[in-house]
Amino acid sequence: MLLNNWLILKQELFLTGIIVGILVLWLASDLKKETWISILNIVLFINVCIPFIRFDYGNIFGDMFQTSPLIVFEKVLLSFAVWIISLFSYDWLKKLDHLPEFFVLILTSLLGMYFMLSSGNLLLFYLGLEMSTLPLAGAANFEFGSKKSAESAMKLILSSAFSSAILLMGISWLYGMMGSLDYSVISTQVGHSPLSILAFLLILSGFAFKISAVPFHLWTADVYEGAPVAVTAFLSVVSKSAVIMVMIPFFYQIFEEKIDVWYPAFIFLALASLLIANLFAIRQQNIKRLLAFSSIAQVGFLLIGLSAHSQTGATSVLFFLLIYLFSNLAAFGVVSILSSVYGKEDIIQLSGLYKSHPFLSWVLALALFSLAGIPPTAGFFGKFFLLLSGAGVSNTSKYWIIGFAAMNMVISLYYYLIVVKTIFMNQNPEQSEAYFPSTDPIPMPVRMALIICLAGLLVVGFLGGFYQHIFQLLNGIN
Amino acid sequence: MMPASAILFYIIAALILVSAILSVTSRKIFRAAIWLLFSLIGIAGIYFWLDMNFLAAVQIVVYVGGIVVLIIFSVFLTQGSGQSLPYPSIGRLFFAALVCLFGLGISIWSINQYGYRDAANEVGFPGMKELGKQMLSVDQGGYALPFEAVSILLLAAMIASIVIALKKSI
Amino acid sequence: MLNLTILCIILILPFTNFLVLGLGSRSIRQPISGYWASFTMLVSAVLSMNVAYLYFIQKGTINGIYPSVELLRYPWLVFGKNLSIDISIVLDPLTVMMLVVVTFVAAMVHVFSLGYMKDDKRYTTYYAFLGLFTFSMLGLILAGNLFQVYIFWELVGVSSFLLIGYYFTQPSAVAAAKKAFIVTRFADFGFLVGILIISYYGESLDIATLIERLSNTSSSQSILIQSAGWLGITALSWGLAMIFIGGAGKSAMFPLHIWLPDAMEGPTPVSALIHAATMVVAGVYLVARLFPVFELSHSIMCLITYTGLFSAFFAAIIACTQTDIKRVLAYSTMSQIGYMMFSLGIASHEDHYLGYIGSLFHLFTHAFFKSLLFLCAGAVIHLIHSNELGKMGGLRKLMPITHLAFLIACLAIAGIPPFAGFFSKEEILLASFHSSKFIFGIALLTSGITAFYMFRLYFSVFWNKDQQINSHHGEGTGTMLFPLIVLGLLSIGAGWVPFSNWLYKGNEPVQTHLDLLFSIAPVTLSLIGIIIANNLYRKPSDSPQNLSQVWGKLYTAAYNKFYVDEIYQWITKNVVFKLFGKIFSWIDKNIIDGLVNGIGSFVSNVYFFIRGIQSGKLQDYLLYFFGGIALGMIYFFYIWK
Amino acid sequence: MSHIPLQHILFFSSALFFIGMFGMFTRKNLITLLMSLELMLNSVNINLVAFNKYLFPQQTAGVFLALFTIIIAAAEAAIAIAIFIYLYRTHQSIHVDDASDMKN
Amino acid sequence: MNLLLLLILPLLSAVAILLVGKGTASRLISLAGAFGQLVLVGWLLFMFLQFRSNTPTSIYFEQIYQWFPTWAIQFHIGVDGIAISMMLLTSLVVLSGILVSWKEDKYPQEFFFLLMLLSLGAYGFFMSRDIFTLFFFLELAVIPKFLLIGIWGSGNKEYSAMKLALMLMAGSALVFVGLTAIYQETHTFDLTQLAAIHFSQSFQYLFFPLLFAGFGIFAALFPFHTWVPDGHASAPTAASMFLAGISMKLGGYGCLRVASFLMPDAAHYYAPIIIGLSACAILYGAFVTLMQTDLKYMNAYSSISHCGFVMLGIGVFNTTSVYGAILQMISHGLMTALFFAAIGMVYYRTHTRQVNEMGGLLEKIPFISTVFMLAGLCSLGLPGLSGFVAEMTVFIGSWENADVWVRVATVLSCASIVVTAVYILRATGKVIMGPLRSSFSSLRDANWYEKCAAFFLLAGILIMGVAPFLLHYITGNEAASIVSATSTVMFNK
Repeated sequence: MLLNNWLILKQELFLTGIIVGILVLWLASDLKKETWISILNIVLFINVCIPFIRFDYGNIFGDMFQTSPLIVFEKVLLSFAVWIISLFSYDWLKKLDHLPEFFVLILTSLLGMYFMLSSGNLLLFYLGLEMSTLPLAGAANFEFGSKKSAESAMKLILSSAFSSAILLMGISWLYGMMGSLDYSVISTQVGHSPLSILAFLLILSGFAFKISAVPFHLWTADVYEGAPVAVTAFLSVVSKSAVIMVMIPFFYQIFEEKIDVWYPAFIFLALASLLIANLFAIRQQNIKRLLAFSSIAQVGFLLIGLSAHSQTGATSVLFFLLIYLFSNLAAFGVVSILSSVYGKEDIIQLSGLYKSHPFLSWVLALALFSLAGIPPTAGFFGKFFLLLSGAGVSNTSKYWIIGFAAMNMVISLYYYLIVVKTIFMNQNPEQSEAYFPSTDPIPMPVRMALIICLAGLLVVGFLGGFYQHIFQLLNGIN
Repeated sequence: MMPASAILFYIIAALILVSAILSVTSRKIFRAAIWLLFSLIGIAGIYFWLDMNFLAAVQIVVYVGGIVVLIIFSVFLTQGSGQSLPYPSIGRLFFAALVCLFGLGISIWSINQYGYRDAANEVGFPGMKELGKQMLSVDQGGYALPFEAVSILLLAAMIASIVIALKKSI
Repeated sequence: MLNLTILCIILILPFTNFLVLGLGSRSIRQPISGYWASFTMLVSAVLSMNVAYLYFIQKGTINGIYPSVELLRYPWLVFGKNLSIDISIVLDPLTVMMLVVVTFVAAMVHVFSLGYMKDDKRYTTYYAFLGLFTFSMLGLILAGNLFQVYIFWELVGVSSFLLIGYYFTQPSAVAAAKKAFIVTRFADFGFLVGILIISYYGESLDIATLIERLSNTSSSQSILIQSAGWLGITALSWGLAMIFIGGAGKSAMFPLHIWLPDAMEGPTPVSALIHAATMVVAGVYLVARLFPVFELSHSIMCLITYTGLFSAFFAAIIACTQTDIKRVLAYSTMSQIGYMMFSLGIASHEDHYLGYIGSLFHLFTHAFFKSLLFLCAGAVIHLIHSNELGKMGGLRKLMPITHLAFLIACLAIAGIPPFAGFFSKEEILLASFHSSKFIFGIALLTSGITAFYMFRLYFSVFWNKDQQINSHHGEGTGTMLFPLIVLGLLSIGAGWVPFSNWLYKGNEPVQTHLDLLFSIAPVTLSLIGIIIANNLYRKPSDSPQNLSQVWGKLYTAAYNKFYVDEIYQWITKNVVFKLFGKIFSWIDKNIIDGLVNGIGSFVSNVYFFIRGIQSGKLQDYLLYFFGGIALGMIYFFYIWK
Repeated sequence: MSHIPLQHILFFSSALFFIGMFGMFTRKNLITLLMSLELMLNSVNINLVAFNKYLFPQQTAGVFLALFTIIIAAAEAAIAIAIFIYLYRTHQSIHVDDASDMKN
Repeated sequence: MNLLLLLILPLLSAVAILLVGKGTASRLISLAGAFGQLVLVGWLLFMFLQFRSNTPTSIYFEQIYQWFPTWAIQFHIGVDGIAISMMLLTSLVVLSGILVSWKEDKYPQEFFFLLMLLSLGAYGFFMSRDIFTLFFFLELAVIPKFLLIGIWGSGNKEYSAMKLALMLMAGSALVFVGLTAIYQETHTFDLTQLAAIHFSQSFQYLFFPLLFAGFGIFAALFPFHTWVPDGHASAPTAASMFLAGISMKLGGYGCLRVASFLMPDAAHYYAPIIIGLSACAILYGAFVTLMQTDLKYMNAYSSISHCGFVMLGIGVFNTTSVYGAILQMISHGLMTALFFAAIGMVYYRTHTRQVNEMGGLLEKIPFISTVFMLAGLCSLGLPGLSGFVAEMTVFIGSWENADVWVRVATVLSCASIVVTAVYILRATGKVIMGPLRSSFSSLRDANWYEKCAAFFLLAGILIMGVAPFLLHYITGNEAASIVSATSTVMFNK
């Protein structure tokens, strides 16, 4: 293999290098936690920047591994999210006994996503999918000392294994029909036999599970609640984004012919996700659970955008994912602080947060507003374009769908506002002092992460040029 | 007249299915593990029957030698082997059976609908040597990348298992 | 020369008073503000008389009629092509007459108030309000645009509100002010709709244009308005009826009169100005202004006639029983306005619009003697500090000038020659005599009753028993006496004004003459009334009481104003508040808001029905998972395609 | 082997798959759940291998996917069992419904 | 003049408030910002008048920036007379809102920051020539409103804030669906381009109700009005002023500029319903107001009634009625803001808003009482104050429509002037008149800032009431051109 080929793989190689490096350092030296964290944060930042050194695109390993500007962009997004997560988990990481191992797991998962995104073949795709899930199940258990953490890990691994078994069944049937696992082959000969529909349904359910669309979502809330905040954030932002990013070429190109199956399926999943998730979210007491349901609802919007089956639809999805990344990570950043102070994340504990921590309050509030899709936050633009492109299909009932989604935005606003209300309007249970002690200053990395997210969720929406850039990245996607 | 190989297949298949059923219904967890073992060995037999020796070997080494042993160990670690498992509720049993039968029915129906070409011309299937070469090839049809990738996965899984399993509980 | 400047000065002077005194109500000291305001009003009055002189004498007639002069027209608010509210100043005989009356009476009241209000804390504000009122009233009468009339109509309404509620700490004053405003507002609603109807068909808001178009039966507008209709009544009649409702409200015609007696809660000079001489006759003015249009609808003329007639009679009866001096005067005002109104209603070209002339003549004379009556009453109240007749008596010795003025005014209103009222009333009676014997009969009877109750008042206040008044002064200050004297003189002399030479309909002045023979009946009747009053009330006696017992229920009913107030109260309480208000607010709270909250709570409670899905049990999750796939299978294999 | 129609092998593997799924739905012990899962994965492998052998003998994609599935299943089993053991320590139970603290 | 200045100024002052921080500084900055806005709008008006005489086009000071080229979304701003007069209203209300809440001592920094944000949203909304931007600015105000009511409000503030936010959001959701449909039909968001497009009738019939109801929720259209009373009543004074004074106008402006303007056929088709609902709102609102004892609730319900006039004018949709609707928007904005300001001042002193617990305030706090009275008189449509001008124009306009249904609606609406008088006088009678309560004997009259606040609004009310021709000079042609533009589109089909 030539150097060029290796350069195509440079993101993966660098990430593998980090993983190995962590293991070596772990075995070889006895670093302090703070040192570990700072090194890792720097390295992860470099990981984000790697592709900017030199852009290399192409297919290697006999088209099994592909890169394109789009894929590189997506990988950058994911690694950026991981960097942010590692920044804002500072407090938690400092207390974590198994810090290097945790990072090995998280980064393996990220690596799996890289493979998944770059895959040109169902084998590598499946491998990447599993690689991105299994270590996370382990990582979900890393909140040692919490029964919930173990439970969530158990739920995650069993349900994801179940779903991957079903996905695999679908792949096997597909293989039986195509005789190949290569995307290039599959895309040319997807048939319309019942078996192909069945196989496709099973594969679809695997995707739906990963992005936790209703009714495949039930693991989400429990796992999010029990897992450590870092893992929850990773699950809700990175995993979900990665799968959705894969879904764009998967459904737009490989299974394009199956649009008459996946369009109604997507619409059903989208509407069910919106409705059920919102109805559940309204009554949540725990903010992680709330964010879990909120992320399910966001998936509903994303699916509407995806269902558009157009370049603009794909653009809106990616744009929204970027915005979602900033908003959700900002929210989880604040939640992680809450969690590290109390060890639990009930909404009621945010009471009177504004008095003691105005900065955190604004970050959380704006993040939630962005998730709700209210200007001037970027979420407004994201949702607007998602739904707008969703209305671009030639379907007679499309406006009902858009209307339904829009009404769900209203419902979703309600539960976001409940949190905002708790932050700004509720009185502290103790009159004299802030419920949330303001003695500990927010650590530098956390502050940095929050500021980045805040800037992102305020600014990104306005960047029309950036949107156009994504649009061009997606040239050729339908 | 059915050739012997065909009869063999049906026997193995029946064995696998029966032991699988027993494995998912047995009240004794240890017995369930043993039935699983039989079932997995049977599947290895199917691989042999299909002339997939390498895969059969892997099946035996990994499943029989690895996973089942792991399962049995974990059974020992978590509970007494003599303990009976609780009965699931009748409603759940019925409903699960219904759902599974429905799924099975649909699958069988759609498989039947799909006209598979009958057993194709007997081209010689690549042997173990070929497989080995492909495993490490970087060209078209090569699996070096997944091979390397899965090693990292295994590494991570190992680390995760060690950390989690060795962690003292609260 | 007759020009805009002089009229602007007349208009702006009171308005400046309002602005300056209103804004500086705390910094401008007491006597200064009053004197300044009175001075400016006197200037206004003089200027108005100058205008009258210039208009009637100097400018004179053209082809036998006094031309209307438009001095100003500025498009104030334009509604599309045809309609616009033009702020305009138009002079015609009616306007000039009203101008003189208003400014003059206003000036007198200003002067009177100098003494009457001198102990009041909000003296300056009082003058500011008076200024506002005067300005609005002048604007109303000078208007050449129907909507402008409406604008100032509302403004006089609000000034009336402010002045009635001047003693705002007294709940009764506040209630009266509210009542006055709301009742007239109700009438204004009619007025507004009337304007809408008339202007829509007449395609103009300009009064002159409207009159020209609508009274010309061949114009397209006229044909349209006569042919369009609703419920069998032509649009013209609807419009005029609505406008008349507006006028009736302001002029306290039955059944919209209920505010007027209560309006007496205001300071007495205000009553003299607003509720006797000027604002309350605005309805009459309005009908007179639009007379050529009203004339077109016979039914509306009848409506006007009988409303006026009934109000006159009705009010006269109530006036006989009231014991509050100002209320008696209020009812008498209502009665007199009823006179004017029905007189307008019976005016027709057959008797050269004698009714029209009589009505306006009566308006003219009434302004003087009624304001005089009120000012006298004010002087009395100023001394007694009470409105109740029972607390008065024998005041003729204490306040001889007031006594004399009051007597003159009473004689004037009773229609005793040669006082002013005699002449005007005579014309009205004559017109009614020409019109219908029934109307004439009622009018005659009313005239007699008027004489009775006015003298009942007079005797009760100035004769009867002697009250022990421990007051250091009898008559008020000079500023209070001066208007009494001036108005007294006018009450005597105003009847001699050659009114019908100046203000007439048609092409030439109507030759009115005193038909002495005709006068015998009303004068006699009035004298009888006076004599009865003399017998009953001159000396303290039980006979009034006995008499009231004789009348029994009728007396009680009249004393209670025939329960009209109660009916209104019942309607407001039960219909407006209980029926509409309560029901609507119930609907709002329970149905509309309930729906919103219901949707909210429904959405947030659906959770409790579906929470079982999220049972926490892994296998349930897996079942749902496969259920999702199964749903897809069912859909795609059985429903789809 | 050619006397066996491919369909029969597929029926067999489907049956195995749904037996495994039935186990996933009904078993209450976490380890038995894992066993059922292994059955499901194995049935997929049979499918893959059979397809490869019957229909596309000239290439090896199915076999390789089966191979990697086995490996992944092993990794999965390892992590799962570690989690179960840890769960057993925290909950003192390996019953799946005992681990349902988190619910709505 | 560069319209962007009007967006930058509030933004800059908001940021400056955040940066500078504490109490007094933030007050001063916001005051300066608000005053700057007023000056800018005044300057804009001046320039507009000058330009208009030279170059007659329909939109002035246009600026177009590409924003989302993929969607053909442009940042397109420009103003005409209507927009300018609405902006003038905004600047007046914001300025006096800030003055009234001068003594706000609970988180003053945030308070003024949010107020500035609100004004930003309003300016942006009015100057948008692209319905995407318009929608953006429409929703921009949701957060500030929610927070203003929830944090600084009184009474059942959290409920009210939530209700307001959700109902407004539901409104914008409806609008959103309409916008989506328009976009998918035309692939443009630009109002100028859209104006030239004639939508098919079935399309109009389907989406006009969505757009109209959506904006109607903002404008308190009859069955969707329930956010108004709670929201207004709970909000702090400045927020109430803003909500009633400007926010509700966004809805009316949207109904006019987007819904009726783009879909005249449907506007015509649905006119009976709109007119019926408006008449209902007018009379019903007035009757419900009668039953209120809380001053803020009273004014809120009366706002529903008054905004009914706006909708009536838009529903009838002829030159006069539309002009009347515009006038009513401005007039109601000023008047209700003044009323809320007065109520706020009274509440600040007496700590009660219950009519029955007050009395005789005129004696102790004559200035505030006078302001209160004037606002009330304006509300009941006294000539010389703005309310009269607007209402009469609407009446005349809707009377021009000879349809019986419209006539009945108009007469019913006219009847509201009586009911309005009843409740206004009831309130003034009980609050500022009557015997003084002993507990109020030590009240102090308005401070300088309250006087200034009242002055600005009163000036607006008086100028409009006394010289309506000035406003006609600014907006009269635009109202006519809106109607004539749509009628040509309508008849061209």
